[in-house]
Amino acid sequence: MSGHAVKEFNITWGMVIDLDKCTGCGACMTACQVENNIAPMVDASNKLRTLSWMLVFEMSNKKAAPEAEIAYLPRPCMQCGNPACVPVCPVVATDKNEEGGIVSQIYPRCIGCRYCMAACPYHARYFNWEDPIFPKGMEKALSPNTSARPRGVVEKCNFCHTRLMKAKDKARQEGGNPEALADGAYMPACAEVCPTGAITFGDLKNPEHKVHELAKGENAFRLLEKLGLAPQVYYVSKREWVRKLGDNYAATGKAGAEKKHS
Amino acid sequence: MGLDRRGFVKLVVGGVAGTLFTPVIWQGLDDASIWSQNWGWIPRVPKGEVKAASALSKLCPAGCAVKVKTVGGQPFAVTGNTENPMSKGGVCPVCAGGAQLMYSPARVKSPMKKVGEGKYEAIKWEDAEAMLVEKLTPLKGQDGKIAAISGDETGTANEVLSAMLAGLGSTGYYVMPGEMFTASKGVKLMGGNGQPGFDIEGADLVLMIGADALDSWGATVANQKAFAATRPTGAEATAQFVYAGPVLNSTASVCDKFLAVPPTATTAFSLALANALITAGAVSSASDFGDYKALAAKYTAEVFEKATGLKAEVLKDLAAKIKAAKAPLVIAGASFGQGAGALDFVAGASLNVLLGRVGQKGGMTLLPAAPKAIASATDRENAKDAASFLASVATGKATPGALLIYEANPAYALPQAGDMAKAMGNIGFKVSFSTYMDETAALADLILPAPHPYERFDDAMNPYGVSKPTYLAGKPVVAKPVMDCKDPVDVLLAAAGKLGLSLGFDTYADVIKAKAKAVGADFDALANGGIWNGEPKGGSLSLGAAALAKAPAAKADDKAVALAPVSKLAYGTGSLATPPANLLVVRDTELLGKDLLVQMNAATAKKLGVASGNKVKLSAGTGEVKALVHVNEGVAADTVAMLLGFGRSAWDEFTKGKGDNVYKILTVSDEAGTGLKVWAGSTVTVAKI
Amino acid sequence: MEEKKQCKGCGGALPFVIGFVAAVIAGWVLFPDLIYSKKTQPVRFSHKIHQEQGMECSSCHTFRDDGSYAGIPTNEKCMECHADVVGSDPAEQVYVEKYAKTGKEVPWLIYQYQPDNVIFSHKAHESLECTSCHPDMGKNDTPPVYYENRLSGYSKQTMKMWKCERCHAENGVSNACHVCHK
Amino acid sequence: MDRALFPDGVERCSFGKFALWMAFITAFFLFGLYAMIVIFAKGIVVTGLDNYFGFGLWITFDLAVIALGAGAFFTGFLKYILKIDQLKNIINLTVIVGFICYSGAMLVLTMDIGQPIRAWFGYWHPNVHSMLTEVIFCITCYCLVLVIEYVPLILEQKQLNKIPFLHHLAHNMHVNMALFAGIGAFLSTFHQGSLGGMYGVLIGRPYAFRDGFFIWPWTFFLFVLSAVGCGPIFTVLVCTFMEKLTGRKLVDYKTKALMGKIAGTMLTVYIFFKILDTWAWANNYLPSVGMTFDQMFYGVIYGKWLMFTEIILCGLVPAIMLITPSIRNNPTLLYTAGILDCIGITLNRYLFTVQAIAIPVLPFDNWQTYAPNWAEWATSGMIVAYGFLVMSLSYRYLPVFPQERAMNK
Repeated sequence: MSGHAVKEFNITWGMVIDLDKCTGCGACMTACQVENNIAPMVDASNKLRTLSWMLVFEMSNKKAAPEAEIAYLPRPCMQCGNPACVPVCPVVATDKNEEGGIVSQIYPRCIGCRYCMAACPYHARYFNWEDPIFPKGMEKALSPNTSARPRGVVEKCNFCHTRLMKAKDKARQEGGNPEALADGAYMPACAEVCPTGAITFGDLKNPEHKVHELAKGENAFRLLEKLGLAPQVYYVSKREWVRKLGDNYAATGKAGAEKKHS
Repeated sequence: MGLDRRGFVKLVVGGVAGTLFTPVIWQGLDDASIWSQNWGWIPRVPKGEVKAASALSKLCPAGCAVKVKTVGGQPFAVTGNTENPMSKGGVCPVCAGGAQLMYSPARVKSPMKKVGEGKYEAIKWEDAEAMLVEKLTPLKGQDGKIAAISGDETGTANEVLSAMLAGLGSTGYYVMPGEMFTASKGVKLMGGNGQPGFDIEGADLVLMIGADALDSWGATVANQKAFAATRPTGAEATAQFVYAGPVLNSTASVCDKFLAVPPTATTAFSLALANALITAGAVSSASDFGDYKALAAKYTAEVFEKATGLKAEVLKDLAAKIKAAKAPLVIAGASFGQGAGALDFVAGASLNVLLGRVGQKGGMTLLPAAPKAIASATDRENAKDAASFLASVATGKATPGALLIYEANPAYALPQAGDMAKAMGNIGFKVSFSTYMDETAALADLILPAPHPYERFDDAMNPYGVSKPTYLAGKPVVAKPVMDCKDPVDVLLAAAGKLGLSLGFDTYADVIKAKAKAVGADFDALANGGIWNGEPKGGSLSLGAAALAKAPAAKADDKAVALAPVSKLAYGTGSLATPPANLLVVRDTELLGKDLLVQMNAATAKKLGVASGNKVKLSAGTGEVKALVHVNEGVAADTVAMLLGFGRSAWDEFTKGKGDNVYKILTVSDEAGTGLKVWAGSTVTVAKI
Repeated sequence: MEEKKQCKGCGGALPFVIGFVAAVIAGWVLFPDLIYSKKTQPVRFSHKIHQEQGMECSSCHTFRDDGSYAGIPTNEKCMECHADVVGSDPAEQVYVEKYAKTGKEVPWLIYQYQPDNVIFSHKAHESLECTSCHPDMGKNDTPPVYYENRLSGYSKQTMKMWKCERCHAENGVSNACHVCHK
Repeated sequence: MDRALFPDGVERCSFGKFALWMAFITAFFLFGLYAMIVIFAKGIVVTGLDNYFGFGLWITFDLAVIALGAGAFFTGFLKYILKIDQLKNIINLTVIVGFICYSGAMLVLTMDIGQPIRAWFGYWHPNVHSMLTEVIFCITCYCLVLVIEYVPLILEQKQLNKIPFLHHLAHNMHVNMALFAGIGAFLSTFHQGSLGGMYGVLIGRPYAFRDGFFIWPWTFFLFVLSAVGCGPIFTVLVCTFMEKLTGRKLVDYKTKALMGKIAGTMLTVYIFFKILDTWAWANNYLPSVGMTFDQMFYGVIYGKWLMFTEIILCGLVPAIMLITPSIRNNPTLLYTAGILDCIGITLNRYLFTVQAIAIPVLPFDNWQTYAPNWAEWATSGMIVAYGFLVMSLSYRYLPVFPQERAMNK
């Protein structure tokens, strides 16, 4: 069916998030909000109307005390290899055509039909319900890296794509190769800020990047692997119940999903 | 011949047809859509050169060594400082949104004078400073007439403050309660002195009793980095972490083992563990080992089970683990970073002594008192606590005429906050040196706005928890503050001068430079993101048996349940309401609309006859708090957990009136034998409404 | 019946033609004037004079160490020479009085203004001639008039997306959205 | 007073009565208009939609009316292409109903998108892979076709028709109506399908995702069938409603029964495949993505009863009723079956729109529930009112029902 094949790229920017390290402190969400100019909400407890490109879910093993366990799961955009959101957009406001495989979202093109939101099972896409009005003066502290979006368009995490552009320029300036950035030369805000280094970021295809091996680890898995969206975000956990919660196992009952490397 | 209807119609039709052959419609459509892409009321993003400047971001209690990113000189983001060995490139959630806090709507924009209940008027700095001097002059030289409360644990500003008071003939210098305070007292009870430190990095088993070391206890980021270093992604962990506390909190969520221990049973837990270790053959050369052993023996498996509601096997397993470990470390503290009293600390720390871990790599250390920049300043370990002070103000035992409040929010962040706020009413003249319009500033007669950390010089000596002497300092990132504010220390030094008292410095910057010199550090290196480290001092400790002997046995009260306040760094601190950039982080299972949620496990809920979603009233002492029930299996037996930091009555639209202030229902009691006030392990009664 | 007669009177297609022509003229002649407002630069900056001093373009329009492009220089740069009046040109006077002395940056009008949602790397386009996108300012003594679209707020010279795309396509450069948008 | 405008030889209620009726409807229309203005001014934040429910009442409404409006193209197809002449008695009505449904749907869509000013991007920057693009194009084109089919009807208005030019124009358009009917049939088939395709391609939404044929998921075909399975009978219901309202006979029962038969046949085919599809989905597809049938439902609001109501009570039952002559020929039963049929299809559209996105696909996520708020109801109501207005005017002034004169002698 149209648009339903995994797109291959020479560079595949991806994340490996170690859930055994994530304390759910929220620094990634804050750094993301700052980097991407998301205006503070007066009622941020209404999670059905908030904008959180990076969202930390709380997972529970659903056991009663004292066996109860929880884990925190940071959820950026999965930058799927086979995105559900891209083929459905009627106006090409989102695409996956660029080297690196980051799924774009173009606010000036988006008409706000929200079809892509309906398509994304990770809820990684958000509709801009209201104009981004910042408390007086705070607009002076806006980040230069992301344009402020008007209301009525859909927005989402793009792995801080502007940082990629800047990393490439730096490479050019220093006579390096912008298409072969060193590990760590380009990092999204969340990965950079994380105090426990739970988020590793890099090119999944590049053996010199840590993520290359980590993504293949025995405890690595992807969310909803079975749907075949082939996310570029991997998770790692030694806890089986966590891995099981990463996908639906009604059929197989087994944890840890079969790996399809994008 | 006039133009009739038909002719007119033709004309119009022709016009329309003609228009189709011009750019009007097409360009009009295009421009309209472009207009919708750049609406005038949507803020434009700044342009200019992007730089990063080192800063000491003292927004969180420990302070993060960070790089502040600026565009055209304007701070917009904060990233870690990878060169700094303390934060190693990590940033806490509060400091991550530090740049936005510069423009928090809650910032005090200029000096303000109270002109009536909740009414203020902006005044000029000269007038403000004159007013300060004028009010202090008559009180000069009378002990106890001028008091000061500091909420900054690590800054040298404390030296200026205490020295100034001393110089004005008052001993009324108090600090806000914190782990540092009780721990130092605890160390004294164990026959030592100095601030305890914990070498998490070097340990291969870390048992945290209460201490929420990976989120809100001690030097959070440093702790998190140490923890992370033992868990290389995709490889075997090199250390085990165990959390024993009332709530399955952030720390517990990543620990290998979580033991749900009610806040009322902390000492019992530690001593029962000591008992188990001793039975397993642990011996100590400490002089009071005999008494200690006898004392611990009282804490049998049965006592343990009764006090904690846990199975005795759990304790055995833990003892075995510890025994097997090469470098075990025990960290004791209140799960919310204060009010634990010294005995809980001693009980925990004594385990380190018992295991012979004091002064060892990966063990507990003692930090020597740092050299002072101002000789007449009060030593840190001699600090007195603000809670007791305000309590005596309430009863009229203390009658200060003026109160200087520096970076502290006693009206909000002290147990029985309601009474504390009232007590402040008995003080004639209150000055608040605060960056934000907090609850205390709202009660003050004079508000002197302090600069944001990126607008000022500041330093941090030995943040609590660090294993070796540590000194950080920072200088402003921006040329001038965005509000009309002055550095409180500069103001104090000037005032002191006018009161005829010279402390030898004119500005805080000079004080810090002197401090650096005294310590033997290079200020410029520090200001550029560096760090100074010294060596911990040796010295042995007793097991504190004498003190522990007075520890009351955990009493089971059927009517009341234990209250476990939870502190999450991201949601702010007593002196900082949830920052705008952190609002998203708060979960809807913690705060929903304007309601705070109270967490308890299903068994407790059943016992209390409440269910998820019920609105309940929790009361203790003179305070009461309303909340919605949320069943959470991560809470210890007969315990209810609630988040601190909500229920603000000042601040901004984002925090004001959101949730309720749990400090109101923390009840203070006197700790047997130590004379300390404690409020960890307060109990509350829960009633459905 | 009444109407029918008159209709004969009002010359068949004539009104139609009149309307048509009028509209076409309005659309091509009046409209462009209406939609754009004219603006002049805050300071009459003469590239010509500066070039005659033997200055290179790159002595003001530089790349920074991180590969980002400084674009139009800030006061810091200009004041290296013009902290005080050095010449006789009244325009310099204006600059020194209004900006250098007050520390206020000059609100230059950018002929190639691009909105926030566009990210453009001069570094990536270094191999191209400046003039292939920018007006040839080098010889200018008086900066050209700046035409601003009243509705969209863009400069008349703002390069539209289709132009960027065409050049990218011709040179085999990706036209993926994020290559140019942020 | 407006008697001169009535179609030849038919009675209409007094102008006063008519005006009163129009005023009554207009009230609803104006309230909806107010809501629409609020929405354009403040954005759709004023609706009940949220991060989990990007689609809600509006999209459901659109899909439903477009399905119900399918009577137009299908009847047209049968009348002009397959030459079932008897349908001429109701063809005009189907056109008007179709026109109302489609123009209404398009208006709702402009409200539904967050940036109405950019609505035209759908044509200027189309994404050929998107089923929604197909929908946008087909719906607008077909709406034009419906206009073309509606125009001659207007031109046949007694007074207008006196003008020779208009008279001939109308006539010529009639002559070529077969052509338009053909185009219409083609376009509608595609967008009815594309609407189903929209959901069928949602690989991330197990409730809606389906495999298919070439680029078209099975839902594509199911939506076409379900549309033609309810469109014709909906027209009959409208017609009957008008008869009850005006107390006049408009279309003979034979034609209605025929429409019922047509709808019934299509519905039967549809429901047969729908049941197969559902069975395969529950037993093959869901397990393959590790989900169970039960996981697709939640409480009462998203309970299994909805699916059973849709497929059995409002699918199988009316299908049987409509294809059984004895039942079909009993007016009461025919109308009952018709109502059930229309409810079933509407429910189907609702489930694909709302339930599909209510399901927490992430195992650690929770169910969310959606309820439309006043703004959505009011605007949807506005479209219904708009329909009533157009229909009332058409009925009063246009020769919609060729049989009316004879039947009301």
